[in-house]
Amino acid sequence: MSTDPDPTLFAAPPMAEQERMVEAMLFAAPAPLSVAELARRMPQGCDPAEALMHLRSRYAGRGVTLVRVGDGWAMRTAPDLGWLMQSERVETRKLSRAAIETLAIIAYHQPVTRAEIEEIRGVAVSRGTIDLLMELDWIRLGRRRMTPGRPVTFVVTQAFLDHFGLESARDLPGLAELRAAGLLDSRPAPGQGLAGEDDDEDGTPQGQSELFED
Amino acid sequence: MSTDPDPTLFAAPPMAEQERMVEAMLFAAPAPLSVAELARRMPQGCDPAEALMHLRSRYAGRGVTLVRVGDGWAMRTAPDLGWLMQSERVETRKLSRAAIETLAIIAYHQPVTRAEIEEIRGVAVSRGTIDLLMELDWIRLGRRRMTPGRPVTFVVTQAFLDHFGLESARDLPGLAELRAAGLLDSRPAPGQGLAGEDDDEDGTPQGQSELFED
Amino acid sequence: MGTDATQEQGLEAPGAAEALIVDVDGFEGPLDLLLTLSRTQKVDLRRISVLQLAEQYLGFVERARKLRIELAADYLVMAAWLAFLKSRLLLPPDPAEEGPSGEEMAAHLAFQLERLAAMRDAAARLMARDRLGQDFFARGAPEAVGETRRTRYDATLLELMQAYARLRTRDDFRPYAFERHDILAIEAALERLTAILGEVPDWTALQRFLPEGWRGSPGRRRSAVASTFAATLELAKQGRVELRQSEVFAPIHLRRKPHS
Repeated sequence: MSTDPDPTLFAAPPMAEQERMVEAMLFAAPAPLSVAELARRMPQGCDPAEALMHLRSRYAGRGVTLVRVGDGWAMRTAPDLGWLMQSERVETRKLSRAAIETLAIIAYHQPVTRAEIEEIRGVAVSRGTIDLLMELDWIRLGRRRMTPGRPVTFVVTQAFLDHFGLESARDLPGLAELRAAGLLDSRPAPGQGLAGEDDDEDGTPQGQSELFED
Repeated sequence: MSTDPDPTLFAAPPMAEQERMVEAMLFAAPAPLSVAELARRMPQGCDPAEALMHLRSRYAGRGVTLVRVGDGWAMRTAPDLGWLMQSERVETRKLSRAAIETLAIIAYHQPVTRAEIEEIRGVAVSRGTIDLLMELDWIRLGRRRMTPGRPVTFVVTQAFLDHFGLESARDLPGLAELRAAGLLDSRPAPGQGLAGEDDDEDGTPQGQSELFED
Repeated sequence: MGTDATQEQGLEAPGAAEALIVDVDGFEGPLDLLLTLSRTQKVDLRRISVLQLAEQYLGFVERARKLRIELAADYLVMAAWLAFLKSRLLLPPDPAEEGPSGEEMAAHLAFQLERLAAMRDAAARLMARDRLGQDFFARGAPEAVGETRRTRYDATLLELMQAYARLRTRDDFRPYAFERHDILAIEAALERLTAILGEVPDWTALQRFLPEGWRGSPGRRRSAVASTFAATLELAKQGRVELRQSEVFAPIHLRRKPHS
């Protein structure tokens, strides 16, 4: 009659133990892990989000810190100690000015179409530039714009956030000021304006401004 | 960026800071680092051996531990948490033609015996094919056919339906639909080809072939 | 050094412009050139004189023409547009004229320049950030603890349907053959006998081994008898059954061979 199952079989491990688990997984992982991914690997009933908070404060100010990268979490060395890791530095290809500017425009204006990038820079975007940024895994295709021709848009990736040490695209330097100055608005040229953009007034979110609309 | 030369030249950083340095270096290093290697990278007057001892006790019992490897030191996930690190490397492979055809026959004709599958395919069904489909949990044994020899039958599983996005095997499009969708040549298929079905007159369910009698 | 500087000062305006022309390949298009020219006004971009800028640009294009330096088409398109803008800005507005006013056009150009400058600045700030692999680092030795390799087989619904379609339509092209509804194959009889042999330790008439459904109609019965008999011969040859017939045309009996 009283066949109560062993309660320890079903109770989640203590929080200290969950913290250890999250610590071990993030430590071993080559790429950021989301709360969902952590939860999937842990026993039922665990709360990785809470464990992460404990862990984050434990690592605050240490040589290795817990950082948020988009919807993932990762362990990274403290930036002020970078000089110790000379031998681990990866030599990165020097990016062209076109590539750097295109990347910045995508980051600050995302989701953004190729035509919009060209409008901002005043020159055509070469295919090689987009390919290179894709190859670096810093940009990817976003959803299509609901305008005639349904052009593809570009957005930045989690790897971009990881590379530049950003928690989210909202943390881009100077984003709020740029927005306040109206420099992230999509402003068509008077009269002759870009044909495509005039059709854009169907309420499609325009660039990063949507990040602030909530 | 560049630290003032004076304090680092003449006074070693505080031990807590040295501990941070060792922590960051061990974390970022691709291989264990010896005390000599640590000392070489750190400012003059540092004592990495002592920093290592502090670090070791700091990590005692955590999800990550400091371990000695030969004459070097490394950080490793705690051995008792190894089960969390079962990072599966998944290789996707296409099903062989024999397997996909066998699976298709089972899906369209279930419950179906091995002899019937062979009759439809015109070649023997290898044991490996059936085993693979069983292992994938896409097919399972149905009830035995009430005919001489009581042969086993095969049916598709819930996992099969999940994988192929079907609510039931009856959602599989019939030949007419396949043809309409351009998946079939225009010539109509002949009436019935299942020899085994003659034995089925004892009221056993007729399988899915009825779906095609249109 | 000092004398060089003095000499350059005297030639500053044309010298700088010619340096720009020679370096025209270094510009990322006309907007970039305009931005560079606008810097010479040494004012906030918001208070830039677009008229003056247009004149600077047109002067640049004019000098390039004199120096026989070929400019790409988009530089010339920009020059034409700026000439148009200049005329709009200088002439009193004509109410009959359609399209945007010179001020609107100038304001938009100023906005474009300011936006491009802002993006340049943002790009520089982005690249100046601490970067992964440069200033902060990921785990140097991601652990391969207990990596399990698993093969996942994949197949799509389309492939499944196509496989089935292939099978079903193949029948269309099969060489003509009699449908074998009333023929019991020897293989089938053999398989059946083998399966039930264990249950017949004693002498049993061959007729009893005919499958269900094959005992009624004479045609089917004949086929079943022949196949089953052939199958018993095969099994006898393998040493698995014993056969017995008391006289010619008498019923044939069989049993499992002891110790087989």
